[in-house]
Amino acid sequence: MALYIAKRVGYALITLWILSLIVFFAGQVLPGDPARSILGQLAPQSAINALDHQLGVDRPLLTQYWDWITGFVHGDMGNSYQFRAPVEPYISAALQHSLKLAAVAFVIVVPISILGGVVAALNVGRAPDRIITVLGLSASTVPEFVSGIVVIIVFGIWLDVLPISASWSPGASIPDQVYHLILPSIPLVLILFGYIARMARAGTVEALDSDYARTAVLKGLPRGVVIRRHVLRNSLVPTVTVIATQTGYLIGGLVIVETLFNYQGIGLLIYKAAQEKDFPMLEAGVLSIGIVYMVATLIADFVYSMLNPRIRFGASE
Amino acid sequence: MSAANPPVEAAGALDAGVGQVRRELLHQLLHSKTFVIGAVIVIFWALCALLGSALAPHDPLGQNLLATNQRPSGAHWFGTDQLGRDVFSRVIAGARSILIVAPLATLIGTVLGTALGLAMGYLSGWTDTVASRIVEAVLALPVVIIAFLFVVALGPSPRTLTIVIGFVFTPLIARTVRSAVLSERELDYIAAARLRGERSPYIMFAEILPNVLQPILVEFTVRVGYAIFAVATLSFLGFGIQPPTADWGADISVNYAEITAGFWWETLFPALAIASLVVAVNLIADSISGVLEG
Amino acid sequence: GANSSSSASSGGAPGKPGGTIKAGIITPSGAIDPVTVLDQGGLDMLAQTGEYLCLANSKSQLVPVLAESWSANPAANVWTFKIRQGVKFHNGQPLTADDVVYTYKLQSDPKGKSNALSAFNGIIVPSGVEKVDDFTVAFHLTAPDANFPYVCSSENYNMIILPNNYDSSKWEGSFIGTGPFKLKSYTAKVGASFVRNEAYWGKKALPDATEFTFYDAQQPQILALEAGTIDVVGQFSVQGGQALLNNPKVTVISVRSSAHRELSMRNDQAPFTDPRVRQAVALTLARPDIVQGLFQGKAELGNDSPFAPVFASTDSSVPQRAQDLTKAKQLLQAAGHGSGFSTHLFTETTQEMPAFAQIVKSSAAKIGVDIALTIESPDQYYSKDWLSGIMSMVDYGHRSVPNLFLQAPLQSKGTWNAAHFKNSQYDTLSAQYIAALDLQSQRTVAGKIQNLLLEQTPVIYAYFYNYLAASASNVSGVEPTGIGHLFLFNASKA
Amino acid sequence: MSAAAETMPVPDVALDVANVDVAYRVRGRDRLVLRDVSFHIARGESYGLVGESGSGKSTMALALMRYLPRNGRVRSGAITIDGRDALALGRSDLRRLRAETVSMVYQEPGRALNPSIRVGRQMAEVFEIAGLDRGAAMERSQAMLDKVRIADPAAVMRRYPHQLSGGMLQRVVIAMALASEPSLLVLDEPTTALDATVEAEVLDLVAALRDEFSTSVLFISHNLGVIARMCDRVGVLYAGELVEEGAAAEVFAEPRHPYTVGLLRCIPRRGRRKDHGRLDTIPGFLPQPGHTAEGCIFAPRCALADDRCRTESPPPYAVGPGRTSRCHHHEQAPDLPRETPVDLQAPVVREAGAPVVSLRGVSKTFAYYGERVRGLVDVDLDINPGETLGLVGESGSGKTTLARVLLGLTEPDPGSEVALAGVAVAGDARGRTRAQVKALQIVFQNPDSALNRRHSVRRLVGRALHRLAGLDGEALQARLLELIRSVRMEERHLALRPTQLSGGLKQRVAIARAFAGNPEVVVCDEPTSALDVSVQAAILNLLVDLQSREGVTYLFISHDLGVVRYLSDRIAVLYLGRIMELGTAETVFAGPHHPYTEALLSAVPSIDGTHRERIRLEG
Ligand SMILES: Nc1ncnc2c1ncn2[C@@H]1O[C@H](COP(=O)(O)OP(=O)(O)OP(=O)(O)O)[C@@H](O)[C@H]1O
Ligand SMILES: Nc1ncnc2c1ncn2[C@@H]1O[C@H](COP(=O)(O)OP(=O)(O)OP(=O)(O)O)[C@@H](O)[C@H]1O
Ligand SMILES: [Mg+2]
Ligand SMILES: [Mg+2]
Repeated sequence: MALYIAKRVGYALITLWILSLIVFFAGQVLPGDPARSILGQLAPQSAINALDHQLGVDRPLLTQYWDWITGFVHGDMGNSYQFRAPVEPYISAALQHSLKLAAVAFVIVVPISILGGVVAALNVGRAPDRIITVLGLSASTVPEFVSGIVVIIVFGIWLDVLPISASWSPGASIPDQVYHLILPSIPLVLILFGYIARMARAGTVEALDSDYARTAVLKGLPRGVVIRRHVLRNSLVPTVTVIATQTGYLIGGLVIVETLFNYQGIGLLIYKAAQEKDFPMLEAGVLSIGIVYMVATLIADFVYSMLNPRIRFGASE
Repeated sequence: MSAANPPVEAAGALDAGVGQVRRELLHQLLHSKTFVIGAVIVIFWALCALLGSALAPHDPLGQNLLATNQRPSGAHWFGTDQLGRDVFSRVIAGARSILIVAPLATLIGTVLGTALGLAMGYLSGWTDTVASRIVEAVLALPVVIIAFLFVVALGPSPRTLTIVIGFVFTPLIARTVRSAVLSERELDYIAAARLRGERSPYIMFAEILPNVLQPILVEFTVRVGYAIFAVATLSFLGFGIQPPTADWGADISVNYAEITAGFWWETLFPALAIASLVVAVNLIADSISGVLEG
Repeated sequence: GANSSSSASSGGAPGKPGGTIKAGIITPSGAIDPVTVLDQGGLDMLAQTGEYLCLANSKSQLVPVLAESWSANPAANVWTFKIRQGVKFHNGQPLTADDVVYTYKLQSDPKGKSNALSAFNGIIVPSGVEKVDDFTVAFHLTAPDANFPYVCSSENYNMIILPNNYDSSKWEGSFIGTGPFKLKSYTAKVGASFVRNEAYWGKKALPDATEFTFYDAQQPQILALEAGTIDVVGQFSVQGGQALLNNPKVTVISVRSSAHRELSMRNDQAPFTDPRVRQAVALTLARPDIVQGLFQGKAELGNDSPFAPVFASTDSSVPQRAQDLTKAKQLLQAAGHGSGFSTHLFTETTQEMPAFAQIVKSSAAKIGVDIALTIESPDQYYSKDWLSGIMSMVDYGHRSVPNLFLQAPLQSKGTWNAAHFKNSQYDTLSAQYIAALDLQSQRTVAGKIQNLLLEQTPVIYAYFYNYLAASASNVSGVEPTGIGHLFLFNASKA
Repeated sequence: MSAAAETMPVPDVALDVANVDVAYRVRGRDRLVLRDVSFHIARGESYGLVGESGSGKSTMALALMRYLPRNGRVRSGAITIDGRDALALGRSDLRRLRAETVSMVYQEPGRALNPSIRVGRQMAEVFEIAGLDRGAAMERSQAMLDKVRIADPAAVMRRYPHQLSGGMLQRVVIAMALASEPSLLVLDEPTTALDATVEAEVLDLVAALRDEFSTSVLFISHNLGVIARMCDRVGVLYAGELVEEGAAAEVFAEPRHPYTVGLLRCIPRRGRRKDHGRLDTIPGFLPQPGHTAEGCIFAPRCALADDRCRTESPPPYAVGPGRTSRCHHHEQAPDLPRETPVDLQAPVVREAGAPVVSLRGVSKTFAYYGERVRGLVDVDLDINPGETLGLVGESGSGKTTLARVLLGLTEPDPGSEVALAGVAVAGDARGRTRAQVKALQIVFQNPDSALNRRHSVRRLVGRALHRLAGLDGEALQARLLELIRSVRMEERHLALRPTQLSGGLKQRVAIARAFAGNPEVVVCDEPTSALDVSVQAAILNLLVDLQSREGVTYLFISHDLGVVRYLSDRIAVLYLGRIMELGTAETVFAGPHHPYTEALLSAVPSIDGTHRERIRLEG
């Protein structure tokens, strides 16, 4: 078990390191130089050169990478070119925002979609199954920009019941923040619903067909108990891991939703950073997303292994 | 062993022949309602993509600056957009880029992902460990950022979209193929091949590949749906085909801002087109995997 | 929406004081540093608490602010500004000539990184800034400039006056200035809030406080205004802003401006080496339709020269170019391109520019000219295609005088001469215009330039669009400027 | 139970199945897999249901538990359990029936228990249904585990299923099944997944508990020996029909249906060896599921069949007290003509000459979740040219590992030495010369896994000929045909893929492939254990034929001692990766033995009912 976890953590660290290499060197394809993008098209070349030197972007790439990555490891994420200030507060604020939105979306979508998946599984091939499957499919295929605009118009403008902007005033209470996050989370809920429900359904169908479910039924246990105690316990565990793999998308992939709802999440932050050639911001942002993603997968792995005695107790016979 | 000694098991095939199995699968597909509905929609859009403006009542590019943002009417079934162009015609003509890019990108991703997945699964060891880490790292990158980098390097175009989506799909498909290969490589026919002295490429492509084609096919059909979604989203961000060519995602992106002004038709119809196409592709994918796996 | 020209709001009955006005503006693209700000969000922030020597108002007239008056010597190469007395910075420190000198030396240092350098370039260097006495500053120009006060106005938006020796890169922490509002809080990427400066030297601001929320796109701002989350949208374009134009609960504030798009054709590359070809393309545009279609009428016709109708010096007797396809075809024929040709237009994804590019494409197609479009992000456009594309279209913001428009984009040595237009007659005329001291002689030269450019058509100027801001209809006194400031000190909520 | 007995007339039968038809709905059509099946089980009786794979045994069991798969349905007939009409029960009655009256145990004990719930908790559920509180239920569970002779039940109850061995698990499952003291216990191949020695223990346990609980038992197996040992009466199921029924001893001693007769002749019994002549076989194939032929279903494969058989379905003829046979010619059945001639040229072992293969100090250690698993420990072994060396041992003893090391598919630990014709060879097949690779081939246990299901027979065998015999073009085609005929298949089979072939045919293809490069040694790793007995016999005959013609050497791995004895010249016994005993077949079977060999031999149930006294191994 400890070995298992240690190996996972080791792998995650290697993955993060590769990720850092990818962002760092891929970021170099961005045209023009950072100083030009800070100072504008009209600035004289001498000023550009001076600023480039000050930013250190005229040093050899490997040196830059080394300085950056060693700084990062020591908790120094570097300075933003755009804001000429440490990147860290921007990243952490945006990350907090993103995590909040992801949390709200998860809190809504996980119960609904698991319920949907289980109900579908219990009715395999019958009307509820078809309806849930097709609805889920359809919901998860509507691009966010379509569903987002629809909910804004319906709930924000016509019905005027929910705030259409996800940004709350400073010092807003947690319930107030959640209240602001309901609308933005709807497109995410729609997209994730079909996906998670599908997983939950597949897992449950498999568990229902298993020998141990048969044992439970043939013991004479009531159906409800069989499902709760024997089926769901095993069928939902893999779903947990699947949910974790969605955190990458939920944290970093919401550029459109964040734009639409004017929400300062990390997706938008790094997208802007890429546009502004703010390398330190871009790199730190992508790496932070990577870290969150890895941590989520690790937690899922951990939960999985806790819920799965086969791993928890090693494989010793 | 002589001719006089007749085979012990005189009867021939137990199971149906390959051709017959294919025919049966097709039969099953054609009798599945979801498949038929999906296929009809996809065929409809494919026709639009092929014939394009020939089917459209108006020139999809024809502007009329004095009749912009007209509501749907007899003359313009879906109304006109902010340059006075016929939305219906643009929806018809807009099928083309997405219907070329999405399957092509998926195909590229599938081919590369299959090759990578085969190598990871079969060669295992270091190849697998290293490739798996890279795959994980790429998967942790937000797609929009990947797309942005490619667009910067290659310029916005359908070709760029194809490459981006193919690139993003490669690791995803590689993961699926890898896990299929992992269970396949434990089978004894692989050992048998090694006992004939076969080389790795032969084993990967001639022995294993045909056996993992089924999950790959299922993955492919499912991925086409995601590809359509992705193409629409990236076109929405302006990474795809350039105006004035009609394109659903791009048309939504230039017009969605006007929904609040009441010009819903400019956005709604391309959005419905996207939704119908993705749902149709998913219906097909669903029934194909149902038939193959069930 | 209800319309108001800016004069209506400034000339209306004064609103009642109090309340908090909430505005949405575009997110500043970087740190708020008076030296480096180069975008609208940033300049909006500077001007909330900072003040200029003078202000170019919505009618392009100069109004004294921190300078009480100014005057030039006859050669127009030494300008003397009288600084207002009794003005205090938010930290209580009084304003003196030292502060002005410090600010101007800082921003005009060619070795510095100031965004204002482009405006000071060739006009003034730090050594030309001279403190005469505690409340007088003299500027010794490197070349005569009759319009120099505009360079010292809000037009040159970086030029808010900083306290002597203030480190501009720390400004984001204090927003120190002399203006009617003081900073309450600022959160990068999110927003800022301000409170009334009770120690203000002039008329006190009406609102108790203002709150700015930053938006990355126009759409959420519009939605926020409609939903009542904000009271004011700092700027919007007709593209995507139709909802505001059509909404009775919204007041649209429209300011005439000289903001425009320049569609350059490479004068040094076939087939655009022939002025007849350039004219032909220009003749295909149905400009009134474009103004209607793209701007719902909230723009003025361009006549293929930078002399916008809003400029006082523009010679309005020069005939307006109109669509004439027959003539265009004849011109092409005469130039030897009777059967048309193919070319390429590069432009950016800014506001209506993609739509305008499509209009150009379809208009040119009517005379057999086939234009392929590349529409890219501003970054890419500027770094790759701006000055090299065979046809390229770029955006120019508002200026109160046409000087800038006449120089860099059109003069033979102009650094932004995307058309690669080299015409000695034009160079002479434009130099004359800039040196002309009085309006009458300016207008005379302007007429000549306008005619020359109509004949040469190196660049197509199809329209000058209004600067648009919007407020909820119960809010009055919102004052934008053509260059993008948003002044809320006169705003009030009914 | 006793209370009920007082108030109700005691039903004389625990289970009565009358004229039951069961169908599965496949692609919109009903596929009949059980037709007109009738039998009953008296109180306290043990009834065996035998039949080859696919004959419908499990379907029968599930039908009476009312737990058919979603697409399955009892079309007609009646099932009465303990006097209650099982098919008419409502949901709660059905639940009560399952909780109180019938229990079922099935093949894979590892999968029958919920992997994520502790064993004790799962057991206790049974008692909780009966109304006990948690504490009492746990106590009773422990007592029950004690009854199934599990050492330290308290500790076992705290374990998760994966922490128990297969035998332990099956005991837990049986304990759970018996906990409610059911009147009927259904056991569907309860020992098929277990080792011979473990199987024997579980069977002993079931027999003992049956006496103790006086439960009726329906015992399902394809293993005639097991049925013979466990059951009072037996029913033989063929393609969904019960073709013969009667007292177990009588049916096995004197079968009255040609199918039963053929089946018994397929099995190498009573110490039969290859030099005694061929095994007999049953021609043809099991009919397709859902077949709808007229007449007797066995007619197409029956040497006695006449026109009547092909048109008229035989009724269950009474052929003795309590015996029935669905054969018009049940009188002639015992004299069924042989399908395969007895004469067989037994292969000659070339006594002279050095061993073809010799292993010296071969060990293999696996790393498994950080633990070291010793697959082979210091094995020394010589295989002589032309002989058949039988390798036996329980599951996990290292038989397959030995084979793979020999072939170069698994690299042995350093220091191990594998020599081919006296020449040391590389541990990995990739490091061996082509001739060395060619010399060693294998027939795997499971032909489904061993044959690439996407390749045709032509390609499967042709590629081997190309690579190993270096043939091409015409020569290849000619040799291909020859080879395919020598395994008694036909040219038309060449175009088919494995999925279109029966298990027996597939194994023939695998054999043909193994012989493509004229190997010196062919390893047969349980080549018949995935096959039904009737097919097994034909494959064994083929292997013997090939050996006598090609002079090849076999390393024959099996856990079926009858088969090993039939085929082998010498036998090696493997236990925990070590060779315990090595000698000629006769000496090994005759003793004196290593204690493990003794345990193994005594564990095997035989049809003939001649048990050795069971030897138990500790540890
Ligand atoms: N769910 C199902 N749908 C369709 N056909 C089925 C289904 N389950 C079993 N069958 C078919 O019914 C027949 C009888 O199957 P069953 O499992 O009862 O056989 P069995 O005698 O238990 O075989 P084995 O010894 O392999 O366990 C087989 O031909 C099988 O393929
Ligand atoms: N790849 C492997 N990794 C780890 N352990 C293995 C591996 N292969 C085999 N083993 C272990 O080695 C031992 C011997 O296995 P082997 O497969 O040789 O047994 P066997 O006698 O063939 O058993 P069976 O009768 O079940 O086929 C077992 O304990 C098994 O768990
Ligand atoms: Mg069975
Ligand atoms: Mg084995």
